[in-house]
Formats: sequence, structure tokens, C-alpha cells
Amino acid sequence: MKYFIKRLIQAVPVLFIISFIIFSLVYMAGDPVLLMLPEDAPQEDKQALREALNLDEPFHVQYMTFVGNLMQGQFGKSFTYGQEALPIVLERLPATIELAFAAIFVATIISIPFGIWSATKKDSLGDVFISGGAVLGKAMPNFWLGIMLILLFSVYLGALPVSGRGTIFHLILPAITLGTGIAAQITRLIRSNMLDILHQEYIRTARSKGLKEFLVIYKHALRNSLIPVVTIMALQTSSLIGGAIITETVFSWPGLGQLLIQAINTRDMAIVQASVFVVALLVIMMNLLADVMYRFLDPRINLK
Amino acid sequence: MNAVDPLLQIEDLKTYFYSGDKVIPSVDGVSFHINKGEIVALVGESGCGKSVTSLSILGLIDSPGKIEGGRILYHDLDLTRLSQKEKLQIRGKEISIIFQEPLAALNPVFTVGYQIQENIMVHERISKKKAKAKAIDLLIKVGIPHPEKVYQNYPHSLSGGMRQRVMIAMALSGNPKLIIADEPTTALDVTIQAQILQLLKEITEQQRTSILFITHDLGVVAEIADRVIVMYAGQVVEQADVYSLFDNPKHPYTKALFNSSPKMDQIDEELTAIEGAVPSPFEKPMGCKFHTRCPYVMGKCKSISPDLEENNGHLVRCWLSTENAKSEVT
Amino acid sequence: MSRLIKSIFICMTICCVMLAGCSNSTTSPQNNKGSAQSNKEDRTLTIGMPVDMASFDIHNHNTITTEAIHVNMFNYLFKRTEDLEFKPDLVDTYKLVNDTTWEFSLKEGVTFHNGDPLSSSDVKFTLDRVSKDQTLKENSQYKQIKEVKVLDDLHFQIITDGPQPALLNRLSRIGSGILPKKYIDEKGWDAFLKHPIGSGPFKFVEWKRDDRLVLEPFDKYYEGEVKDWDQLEFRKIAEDSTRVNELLSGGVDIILNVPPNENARIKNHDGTDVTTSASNVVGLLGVNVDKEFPTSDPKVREAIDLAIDKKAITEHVLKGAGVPTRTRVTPGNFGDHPELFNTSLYDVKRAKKLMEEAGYKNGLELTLHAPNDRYFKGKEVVEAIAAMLSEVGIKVNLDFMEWSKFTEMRNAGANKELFFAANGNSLFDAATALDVYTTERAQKELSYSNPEVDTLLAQANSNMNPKDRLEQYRKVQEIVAEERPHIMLYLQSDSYGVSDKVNFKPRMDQMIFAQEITKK
Amino acid sequence: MPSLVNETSNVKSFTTRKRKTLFSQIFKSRTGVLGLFILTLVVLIALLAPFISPHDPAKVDITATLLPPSWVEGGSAEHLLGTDNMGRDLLSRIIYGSQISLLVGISSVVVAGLIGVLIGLVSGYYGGWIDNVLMRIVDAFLSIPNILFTLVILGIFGPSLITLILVIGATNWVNYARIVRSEVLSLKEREFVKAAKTMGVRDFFILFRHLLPNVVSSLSVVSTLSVATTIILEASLSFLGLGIKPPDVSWGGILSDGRDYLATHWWVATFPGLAITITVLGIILVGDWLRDIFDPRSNIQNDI
Repeated sequence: MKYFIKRLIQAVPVLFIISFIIFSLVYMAGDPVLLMLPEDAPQEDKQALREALNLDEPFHVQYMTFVGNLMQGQFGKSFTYGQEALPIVLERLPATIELAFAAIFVATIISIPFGIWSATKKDSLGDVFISGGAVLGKAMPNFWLGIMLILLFSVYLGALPVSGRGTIFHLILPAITLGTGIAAQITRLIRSNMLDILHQEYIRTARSKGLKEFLVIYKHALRNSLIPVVTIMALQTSSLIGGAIITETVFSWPGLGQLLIQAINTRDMAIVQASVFVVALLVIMMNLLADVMYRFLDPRINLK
Repeated sequence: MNAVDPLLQIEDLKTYFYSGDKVIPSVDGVSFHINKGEIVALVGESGCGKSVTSLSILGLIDSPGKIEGGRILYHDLDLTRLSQKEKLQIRGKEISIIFQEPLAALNPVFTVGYQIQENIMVHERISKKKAKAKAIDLLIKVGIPHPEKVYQNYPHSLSGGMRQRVMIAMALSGNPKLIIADEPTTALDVTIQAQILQLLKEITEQQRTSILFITHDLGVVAEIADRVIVMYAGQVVEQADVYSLFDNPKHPYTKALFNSSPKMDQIDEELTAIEGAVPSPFEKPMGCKFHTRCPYVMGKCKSISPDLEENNGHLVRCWLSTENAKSEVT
Repeated sequence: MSRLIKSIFICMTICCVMLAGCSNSTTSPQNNKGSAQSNKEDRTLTIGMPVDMASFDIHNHNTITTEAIHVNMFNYLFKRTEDLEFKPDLVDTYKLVNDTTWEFSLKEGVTFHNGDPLSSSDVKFTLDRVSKDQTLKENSQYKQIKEVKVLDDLHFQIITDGPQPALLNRLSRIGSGILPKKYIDEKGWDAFLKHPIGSGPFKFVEWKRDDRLVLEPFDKYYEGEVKDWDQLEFRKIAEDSTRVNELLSGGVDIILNVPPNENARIKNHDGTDVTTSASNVVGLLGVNVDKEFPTSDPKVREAIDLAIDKKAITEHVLKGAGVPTRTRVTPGNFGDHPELFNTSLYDVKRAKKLMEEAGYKNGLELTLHAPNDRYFKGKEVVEAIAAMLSEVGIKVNLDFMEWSKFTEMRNAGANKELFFAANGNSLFDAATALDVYTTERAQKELSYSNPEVDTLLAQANSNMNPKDRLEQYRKVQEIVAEERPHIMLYLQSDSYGVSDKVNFKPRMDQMIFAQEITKK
Repeated sequence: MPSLVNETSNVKSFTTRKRKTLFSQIFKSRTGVLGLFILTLVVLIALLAPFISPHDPAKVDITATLLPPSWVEGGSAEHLLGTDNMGRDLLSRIIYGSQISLLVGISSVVVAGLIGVLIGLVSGYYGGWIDNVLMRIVDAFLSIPNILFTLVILGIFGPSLITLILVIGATNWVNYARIVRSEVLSLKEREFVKAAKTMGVRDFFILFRHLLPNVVSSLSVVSTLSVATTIILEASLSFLGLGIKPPDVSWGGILSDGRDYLATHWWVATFPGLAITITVLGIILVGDWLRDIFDPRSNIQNDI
């Protein structure tokens, strides 16, 4: 618990730095007034809006205002939506999280059996294929895979819906697309962990008890090798959300990624700020969770 | 052989390891037996093949190793020819093993209680509750205070001695006829060591369990063993009952072991005092394997390997003692 | 601890079983999906759009795709027919009182989706909002309205700031949907945005941003309830190939913006087809004629025009989805110039000669700005143009920009020699199309000024005599074609992918009137 | 410790001791050789592009668009891999594309490496509050997904080759900083550093003459794998419309252009996709192999 609090406190300066990065980026983006008002708006209107937005103040004053607003959860109004940015971002979050979880799920069910098989049958043909597939899974650009999956499963086989969010069927292809990269990484991780663990003495102990090989591997070895995997999975949040941006575009998934891309294209900086901040917060929380979970799952580490 | 009631009989066991196109004969024609209720010590330096011998008994040799020849007779059963399923019924039930480093040998993510209970449940149709009760009984038996509490603990939170007691409880849980104790006291400090040895002794006396006690510590051997087998470079070089060996070590290697062995009350150390090093597993010398380090080396030793010869129940693999025996006869 | 791990294991096993179940059911998906669809979705009309609806603030956006959706929920005072004639919609009768005063009467019995009757005060509320609030994006198209006078519940007058020949055009386009005054007064604007109501044939059900907008028929629609559909869905599917795949797999019934290269695939697929319609969007090159640029020389501009083979572009790049043109005012718009349409100039030899005469015998380097991913085949067109210009010794530096950067640059007049744009005309009147050539508007991005054009346009914009007005606009188009502040390229046509299950006829104004789409 | 584990691991270390020259190490790993071969080939192609490319990669011919590869019906020997949607020779574009893709990959890694190594060295060596501040900055950067960060910056400044390289570099440096820091932390406790310190060697000298050479091995692993990540990142950015702009050709750009033709003209997207996949594969193989050589038990994760 103490540790948890300590980590929580550590996150505070990090959030400040993030707010600074986000603010600086937007500050450098230039005058938003031109985008917020119609082209032929009179000069006085522009000036009035600039003052209303504190744009004439020096950098540090503007930053302090920004932080002040941020603490109240305000990132300013999105000019494309005409609403406060944060609720818009939060509205999209569930879709992205749903996709991310589905991807992790896919990654898990692919990587655990493959990783184990690969490790127990080291250097067999199967291992070579799995290891090769894992490298390939990482080497393939995400969107390419996504479009290929649509063509195969939706257009030619007619088996799954092409795009959108709705039933569990809608989730399958995007989840596979997003999950493949992680699956590849975790397969490699489980394989190397298992290789290590299978040489541990306690595995020999388990065998010396007369346990079936299946139990030796899936109970004694797997549980040990999963501890770092759980951590790595939580640490994947960052790259998962990154990948989601692309996957969402391919599959028209109404999540944070699409919102963000649009906001960048229309320079809707309130949305950009809010989404970057929300994502960063999410990542920090997941990392924290990973850390706590690691300590919780591994009895060797004392929770202090 | 003067086997009264052999529980386990190893005949010409050959366990080889493979590395690339090289063959490493870790165990190269080892034969010995263990009687019921007997404590046999297997002595030798690191890498002499003691552990491989013990793992061969349980069929726990992993690739790239393989039992290439010989028989391991348990009662009438040749353990080298068992199916996987039959092997599982032997392990933990008929023969169990205690490893040297309990912290490494216990799975860190399961409670110790569970790990004992698991061994019980593999071999007995028994409810979980009963298995737990039995596990706690075993913990009491091996002298663990607060067994209920310890049952819930993870290995890392126990002391070294306690962990080894847990290992012993685990080994006992299947009521085995033979316990292989692979340097069970090496990692422990001297007082705990004595306690553990005492415990093992008591167990054999109570249950008539045999123990194959693997160690490099002659002090421990004197304490516990009925009979001693000395191994060097994959071969048995000397075998005798504990008194005859300690009174009259015949093989130069055994003699060297005695010379380098620390006295009983000294802190245990690796045996490094023998001149030279164990020969590389790839390039075992011709002739007697010990001739590179032997102070009594003769010309013959370098080319022809001596056989294990018996003399009054005392077996030795050395040209010197063969010569001596001959001269005694003539 | 152990229990925790156990529960994780159990969860995972359950998930595995579930997924196994899923994958089993997906092996026989045709019936699975088929049954689900035949029951429910067959009565749903789904339309795949490339972009999401911008907003329900009908006065504060200027995207045609959003208007195409809004026309199903809101009624205009006048409606464009398929042939782009004006037909009264909410209006029953109308007359011109004098050059600046129009009088209208409303149809009886029109109600909003909440049951409130639609009256003159709603019209006043709507038009007042858009004509007075300068921060609204549509304000510039409505600020000509000086006042709306309510005479009684069904009668009102519109008074303009001067003669407004194009008033009816304005009243039948984006921003003219009549809003419910009472509802908005009571609930507030934000509530309206969350749950908008209009008087159109479809009423709001839900809007999941970036996903779909769901509407359903309004049972008391004044022209009668739509019977063919239980539900109308507009889905946003940004990725071109995904949109096409969605059509082919039966997920949507109609898609917009079919990329030309997919035409064959859609046509060859069983149960889908492509239909096209001319639009009034013209692809063109904006030319900065400022003295600092070589393009200030008319010869250079002519050479550029002559060097570009518009026919080849429409044929090979647009794959037929376009017609070469020399004017922006194309058929279907008031003031179109038939002689400048479906024709183009292309003469590489003469172009080379002109370059030589202009003093660029050894070549010339120009910058061509173009927005990213904005216009139909914009990237390819621009690359083709660059290749063609290189034939006459003009090296083109392509500058692809983000849309926001692109508009920012043009607003500031920071653009160099050339930029590519494709402009529509929501008013269907030459007034908007040609307004860009007035000195006031052209001085920044085009640096163009021609007093004769200024005069002609000023006269035409308030000329209530249609015939004279037409002549004035045609004259301007001729001047522009000659002086080339814009080098016109082509009129683009819109391709729609349509499922055989529905009857759909695309319209030139790109509106999607769902009540006109019927089931086969 | 006479145990089986020990005996076999003795065997292992014995063999490695026997032939530990770098050269033979290369050829010990068959996958490493394959990776190296692929990489050499790609680099050669990039260097020799003007000599081996059959056509001008920018030569548009709108009358000969989307020609299939020469071995497919309708293809011509003129264009071995066919043409793209603008009638440009696909093979030539892929050959030239290797230049930009490698350039972006390598230079951004150099940029990231320079920043990251410097910060990592300083942070690890000086420790204290400097370390604390720098590590919080690292945490902040880590919590914003790379692609998101890059997208936002590119959206603001507009994508060009230089910005792309700088931006990817400026967002990727954290990996290097973390690795260098952790290595320095352990190195500075070692005798040779302590000795240097007591002898009054200047910090600058210790940092760059004593510490830097010792972190090179892990750096080489990370940076190799980063090149792969960056190539994929560039492709993803192209897909989202913020990649390399024409007339510059990159694999990501060709692939992203070709995605609209996946169903109808498979070759346009397939060949650049293969180029990316194969190159990334080669890099990962080399990276894995470098890792095995330098530190068989290293925990460096390659996060693609």
C-alpha cells in the first residue's frame, strides 16, 4: 500500500510534465483564432476572442491558466463540436478500451499455447514456424494486415462484418489486427521465459513427484512464466493505443483514434490536448497497475 | 555380491550427454545396490556423475542426455524400460528425491502446503481436506512448528532449514521406499545440517526407508551412512561399508578426499585441495581416469583402465590395490 | 493469492470456450448474419458516408455531406427538384412585393417531430439566427436578409438589404432548414444539439459520433410517413476500401465517393452496381498572379493551361468520372456557359512556344500546393499535372499540405504560384461561383483584380432581370477563361455504389433524400 | 554444486569459450546470417538505386496505369513488378523507396540515440535530483504513445522528411535514455570507474571514455530494432496521411497509395508491403542475434 502511494505520488510530476509538453505543442501550433472564426470575421472579433482565450498573455501565464483549467478537467471548447473537449474524448474512450481489451484477449489466447509449444518443442519444426511467425507478426504493418483480413473474411468468405462497432462479430477482425503484434511479442516472451523456467529445479521437483508432463508445464511452469507476461501486457497499453489509432481507421471503429486523427486534421487543439492527456493518464495508470500486479502476483516480492 | 535384500540394483548404468557431435559419458558403467532400510552415501567431486546417477534412477534425465545402457532394478522392475505412465507411478510414490537447494527446488508461486498436498493427491485418491490434514501431519513429523501457518506460506518466506524440512516432508508424503537425498545439507549451516541429518536418520529407522545420500562431505558420510560409494569421472572407484572405508581408504582418490576434507566442525567448503582438476568431460583420459592427478601413478595406469575388484566386500578400481592384492595372495 | 490466480485461469478458460463458440458460429456465418438481417436489417436503409456528420448546428458547418443528411430531418422553404428547379416545400405561395421584399405563405398542417406546429415565428427564428450571428459559418450566405417580418402564423415577409435575385437559391440550401423555436427556447440550444427535431420525413434516434447516425420515419410527416424503411442509418466509413467492402458484403446499401478503380469490382460483384451523377464541383488550379511570380505573365498562365491534357486526366486518372471544362459555372447552375463546358485547350507545341516567348526557354520552376486527402483523386490529379507540365519545361515542386494548413495559407495569401482545389457551389447560382474573382476576395490568394469583372458581378448580383443577369455572368466567365486567375480542369462526377436491393438515383446536388429511395 | 544443470551449462560455456571471435559468432546463428544477408542486400539496393533502377521512379504515364507484374497476363517485360496508379514503374519506386525508408529509419535512430545517450549518461552518472527530474521526463514521454506524439507534432508542423526524422527522433530517445541509465548505474559501481574518479579524472572524460564504450553493445541491439520500428512507423504515418510527401518515395507511401487497390490490383500494395516486411524481418533477426551475442540473458525488450 505504501508502495502504491509512493508510485502515485511519483505520477504527479509526470502529469505536470505531460501537461507542459501538451501545452507547448499547442502553443507552437499558432493562433487558433483564425480557425475558430470564419475567414471574413472582423479584426475586432478576432482580437476579442484572443483576449477571451488569454492568447495575448506571455507563455508562462497562459500555461498556468492551462494547468488551472486542466485541474478542473477543462481543455477548452472544441470548435468543431462546439462543446467542452473532455466529455467528447471520454465518450470515445470505451470503444477504444473495448478494442484494446479484445486485442489483449486475442493476443493471450494466441501467444500462451504457441509460446509454450514453441518452448517445449524447442528447435522442432513447429518451434521454427511459431518463432518465424512471431517475427513476421511484428514485421507486418498493421493496416496492411487489417485490409487483408477484411478482404479474406468479409468480402470473399462473407464470414464477418467489415467495419463498425456493434456485435461481438464486429470486434473480431479489429481485435486480431491489433492483437497480432502483441501476440507476436508475447509469444516470444513466453517462449524465452518458458525455456528459462523449464530448466529450473522446481520443474524437476514437480516431475519427481510423478506429475503428468501436462501439469508440470501448464501448472508449474506456466504460472511462473506468466508473471512477467501480465506485467508486459499492462505495459503494452501505450503501443496498444498507438496501434488502435490505425486499426480504428481501417475498421471505422468509433474510438479515440479516429477522433484524434480528425482533430489533428482540423487542428481542433482542445480535442488533441484532451485526448493526449487522457491517453497519457491511462498509460500511467496501467503502468502503475502493472507494477502493483507484479508485486501481487509474485509472492517472492514482499508487499510493503 | 552379498546383497541380503536389495531394494534397488543398478547394473552397468551408462548415461551419456550429447553436445553437437560430442558424447559426454557422465555416468559410465556404474553398478551398485541399495538394501532395504540402508543409507548409502554416494561421494565424489562436482561433475563426477553422482547427480546424474540419481536422476537416472527417477528417469529425469532431460535431453540432450540419455540412458544408453545398463539396468536399474527396483524390486524386479527395470526402471529404464518403464513407460512414461509407469514412471509417473514410481516417482514421488516409490522413490522420491530431496534436492540440494530447497529454495530453487520449491516452486516460488505455490504455498509449501500446496506443494506437499499435490504430491499426496497425485498418488492417492483422497479428498482435498484429507490431503491437507495429511500434509500438516507431515509438517509436524519433520519438526516444523506452527504447521498450520507454515502450510500457507510461500517458500521464500521460510528459513533454509525450514525449507529443507518442507522438502523432506514432500519426499515422505508418498511413503516412499527409497529417498534420494541430493546433497540435502550442503546449503545449510552446520547446526541445521545436524538436525536435518538426525531427521533423516530417524525416518529410516521408523519406516525402514532406504536413502541414497549424495554428498561430497565425508564428515556427513561418517555421520549417516551405512555404506559408501566413491565416484570419479562417471565411474565407481571404491565401495565399502562406512567403517572399512574410513579405516582403510584404498583408492588414491578416496585418500585424497580424506586429506582435503575439512574436519567435522569446520565450515563446509568445496573440495578444492586435490591437485589438478577434474578432467574435461570431453577428453577423459585413457586408462585410469584418475591417473592425471594420482600421486601413485604408474605406467600401466595411463593406458589400461583397471576393473573394480572386490576384496573382503571392499571394492576398488585401482591397479595399485590389484597389485597389492596379488602380492598378498602370492 | 492462489485463489486470484485460479480465478484468472477460470476466466481465461471461459473466454477460450466463448471464443471457440464464436469461431464455430462464424464458420456458418451466412445463415447467421442472413437470418439476423432478414428479420431486422432488411427494413433498415444504411448509407456509408466518407465522413461523419459535422454537427446538428445547421448554421455552423459548410459540408455538403452533412447537409445531405440534414435534408431528411429538416425542411427548407424551397426544395430543389432532381432537375434543380425550385419547388416550394414548406412554402405554399410566394410573391415579390418589391425588389427587396418577398412575401410567403406556409403550408398548413406541418408539424415538428415533437408535434408542435411549424409557423412563421419558427422561420423568423431560424433566419434571424443565421443572418445576425456573424460567428456562424453560414452567415455570409444569409447576411443579405435584413429582416423577417411575421404577418401571422402562416404568413411572413423577407426583406433583403438590396435586390437579391438568388434569394430562393439561398432558401433552399444548407442553413435554411427551419428550426423549432419553441423547443429550442424551452430546452436550450445544447439540448437541441443533443436531441434535434425538425419537420422532415425522418426523426432523430441516436448519433454515435464517428460511428453512425440513426433516424426513423416520422409518422406525421406532412407528405405522409415513409413506408419502405423502419430505420435510416448513416454510417461513417472513412477508409475507401473499407466502404466498398462494406457494400460488397451487404453491410450497407449505398455508399458515397466510390474510388474510380473500384468501379469494376462493384459492378462485377453480384448484387451491387455503380451509378454516377454529375456534380457541380470543379477541379481547378488557382494561380497567384502577383508580380513576384512568373505566373503574373499571362503567357505563362496560358502555357500552363495548354500543357495540361484535361481529357487524359478525366479518362485515365478519374477513369471517366469527370468532364473537361473551362468554366466553374457548369450545367445545372444558374448562369452556366455551355460553350465553355465539355471543352478544353491542349496544345503542347504552342505551350512550349509561349514559354519561349515569355522568356523561359530554359525552363521554369513553380510550386503547386495541394491539400492532403481532401479532394477526389486530388493527389493523383496533381501528380499527373506535374508530369504534364514537365513536358513543357516547367518543373513543379509539389507541396502537399494538411487541410487546415492549406486553408490557413490561402486565407493569409501566402500561397505561391499554383494551388489545386475543387470547389462546389451549394447555391447553384453563378453568384457564389464567380464571387471569388471580385477584387475584394481575389486579392489575397489570387492577387487578381479586374475592374470590369468587379462591375459586372456587382451589377449581376442585384439584377432582378434573369436574362441580363445571365449575360453578365457569362461575360465574366469568358474574361476568367481568358485571363486565367483560375485554370479550370474538369467538372467531377460523383460515383455511388448501390445495392440491388434499393432504388436510388443520385442527384447533382449530392443530397440524399431517403424518402425517395425505395426498396426493390 | 554438482548438479545436472551445472554440468550441461559447463558444456555450453566451454564451447563458447572455445570460439568466441565475432566473426564465427555471426555464422553460428543461421537466422543471424539470414538477417545480415537481407540487410546488406537492402542497403546495397538503396546505395545503388540510380544504377539498378530500370526507370525514373517519378515518371508518370497515365496511359499505362496499374499494369500487372510481367509474369501475370497483361504485364509487360518493361515493368517487372507492374506499375502503380499513376503508371510509374513499381520496381523502380520500391528501389528508390528503400533510400527514404532507410534514411528515415537510420537518421531518426541517430537523433534519438544522441539525445537518449546523453540524457541517460548524465542521469545515471550524476544521480540525485538530476536523475529524478530526467527520469520523470522520461516517464512523461513514455506515457504518450509514440505514434500519437508523432502524429500531433506532424499535424502541427506539417510533415516533411526533416521534420519526420526529427520528430521520430525526439519521441524515441526515451528508450535509449533508460537503457543507458540503467547500465551506467551498474557500471559506476565498478572498479575502473571508481578508480578513475579517485584519480581525479574529469566527469566528461569518465562519461565518454569510460562509460560510453561499455553501453555500446546494448545500444546496438536497441538501435537496430528501432530502425525496424521506425520503418513501420513511417508506413503507418503514411497510411494516416502524415507520412513522406511526394515526390519523395518511401515504402510506406507506396504501400499506403496501394491500399485502395488491394482488392483489384494486388501488386501495388503487395510488393512494398513485402519490402517492408522482409527488411524489418532482417533487422529483427540481426537485432536478436546481436542480443544473443552481447548478453544472452538480457532483458531488453524490443517494443514494436
